[in-house]
Amino acid sequence: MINFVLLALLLIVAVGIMRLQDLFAVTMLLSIYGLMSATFFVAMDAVDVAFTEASVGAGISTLLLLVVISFTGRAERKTRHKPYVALFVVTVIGMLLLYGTSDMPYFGSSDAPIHNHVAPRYINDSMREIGVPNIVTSVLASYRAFDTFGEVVVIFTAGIAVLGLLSVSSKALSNSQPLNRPRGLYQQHIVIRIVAKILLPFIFLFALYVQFHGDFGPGGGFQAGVIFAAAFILYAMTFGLDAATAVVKPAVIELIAAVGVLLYGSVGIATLLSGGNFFDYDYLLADPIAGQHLGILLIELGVGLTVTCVMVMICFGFSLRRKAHEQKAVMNISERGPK
Amino acid sequence: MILGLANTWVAIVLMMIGLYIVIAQGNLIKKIIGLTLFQTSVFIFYISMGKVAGGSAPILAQGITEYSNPLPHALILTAIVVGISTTALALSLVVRIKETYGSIEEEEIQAQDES
Amino acid sequence: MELLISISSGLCLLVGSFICISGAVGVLRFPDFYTRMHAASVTDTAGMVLILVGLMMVSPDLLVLAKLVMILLLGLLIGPTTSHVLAKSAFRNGVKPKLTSNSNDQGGDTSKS
Amino acid sequence: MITAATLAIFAAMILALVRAFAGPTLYDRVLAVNMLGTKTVLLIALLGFVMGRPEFLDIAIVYALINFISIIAVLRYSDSNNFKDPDQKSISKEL
Repeated sequence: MINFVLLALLLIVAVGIMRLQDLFAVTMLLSIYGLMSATFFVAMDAVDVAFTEASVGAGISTLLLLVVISFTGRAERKTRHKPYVALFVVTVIGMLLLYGTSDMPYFGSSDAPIHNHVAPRYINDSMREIGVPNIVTSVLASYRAFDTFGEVVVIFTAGIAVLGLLSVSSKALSNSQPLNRPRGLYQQHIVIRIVAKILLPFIFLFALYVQFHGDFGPGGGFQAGVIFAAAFILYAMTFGLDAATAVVKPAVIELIAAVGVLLYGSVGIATLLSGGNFFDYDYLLADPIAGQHLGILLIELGVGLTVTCVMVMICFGFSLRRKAHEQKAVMNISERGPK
Repeated sequence: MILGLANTWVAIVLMMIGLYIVIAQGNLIKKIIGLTLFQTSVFIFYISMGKVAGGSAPILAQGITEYSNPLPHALILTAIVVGISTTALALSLVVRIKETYGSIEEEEIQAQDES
Repeated sequence: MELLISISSGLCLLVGSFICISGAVGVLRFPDFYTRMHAASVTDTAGMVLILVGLMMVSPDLLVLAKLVMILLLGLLIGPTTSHVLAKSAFRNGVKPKLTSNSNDQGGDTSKS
Repeated sequence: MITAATLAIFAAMILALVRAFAGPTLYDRVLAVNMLGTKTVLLIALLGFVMGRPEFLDIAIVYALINFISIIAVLRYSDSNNFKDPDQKSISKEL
């Protein structure tokens, strides 16, 4: 019953996102949408997914959208052409998809095809074969480790692409004078500074717990990486970007992102060299279960490192670009002129 | 059981809302938000398929015999993080477009290209 | 003893949910931003404390209790902080409180200042 | 009693959602998001008890933390120029 209420709320929020013109309001609604869908995932038993969606959908994506809106302005212009074509396309596709659902198995039925092929093996045998209570972790990190490797590489590539698109030369930033506009939160809001100081060690500790407790409860490298990154971004927001880059240089972050992918890949190479298949952790140590534990630990660590560093890298990329913009703002405006 | 497919229907409606935003609205950021809605509807669809009535979260524990399907969870978990990285890539393209054209409205950009 | 615990837990949950709903009604009905924020922040914290205490009483083991205490402490730290910062930055950015009901049509509902 | 509390939280969420739609200022929306975040933390905690697996309170902790971070982000970037008067003026000019 809970899922119907949540789905109804999700629909309402989605319609609101479609109707509103103010991009800031849309971003706030998207954050609410993230919260709601994560709650829906909890109601559907997908706790690991809820974990990720909570930290990504409500945290990082809101943050990125806000940074970009602070570049581009929050008003959306009304489109001039009439949306009849779009409405037609959407209605036709929607009708076809709805027609397609008539063959689908009913919600929650245990004899649906999806539950009858590999899933019983994962549920019944994973404890014997992998020795990890969280089945999602054993599927993610052991049975389908090659798949996850591909996804980590995609994340890494996306990070590099963002860096390539947004990086500004550090010379351009350091040569220019610091602006003496009223600085952000870190000088005006002493309360936030103190509360952030209290919270930050706790968040880092909690991220470590999520990283290493992922075998036994909800959690793992992806979730921990995002939480780590969020904590680091909180530090950058409350104490200023300069303080954050003084703690870890951007070059070091880029290096660690690459090290994470390399660590993941080299675990695969190590299993090849010790006589197994790619990512067959049974061969890492003499005892297959201990080998599985070591393999999962290492690749979750690799995933965590890469995800943390890519998220931090992306956010720093946007923030540095924004900073460069603010310094050049006056010049740009006079250059561009009225069109 | 008339509501047996309700989750799927809602996922489809959400997906169509996302698609409509992508097609009909000219603001590039709004388009990216539409893509995010589209993406999330797929997540909802997958996760609903993985649910077994009376099942519990797929973390082995004492005294629980039936678990939901862990496979969609593993797929969607990675898809969410991949999704945010690709969204970030799209947003960085928007930033570059804003710098080059001075606008993020589709029509204005096209007008500048034609002139 | 069992009965006493379950009754008091139920009472906590009931009062907590009443406070939550009343706060939400306040957020919906109050005339300007600051009164809304007042309604939201006070009831958020109070309702959260009561509901979490109600859950603590029925928690099955010590780990669950510890996590509930952790959520409670976090909530007590975070809730008032965000309200404070929100009010402060709204005031600095020129959101005016609505002083009387009809003399000042600039305040409260519009952020033009 | 836990079910009743869950229903109450849902009702409060719907009311806060109305406020998030209605606005009118930026800060009203942030307030509504903050309130929804707190309510979601409570909802997850209650759902854990309803479904009989209260171990999943970790998720509620993450919600509380992430909620804080996103509110700070909103306030950090709402200080920038593009969120304030110039843009609102340009809206009123166009309409």
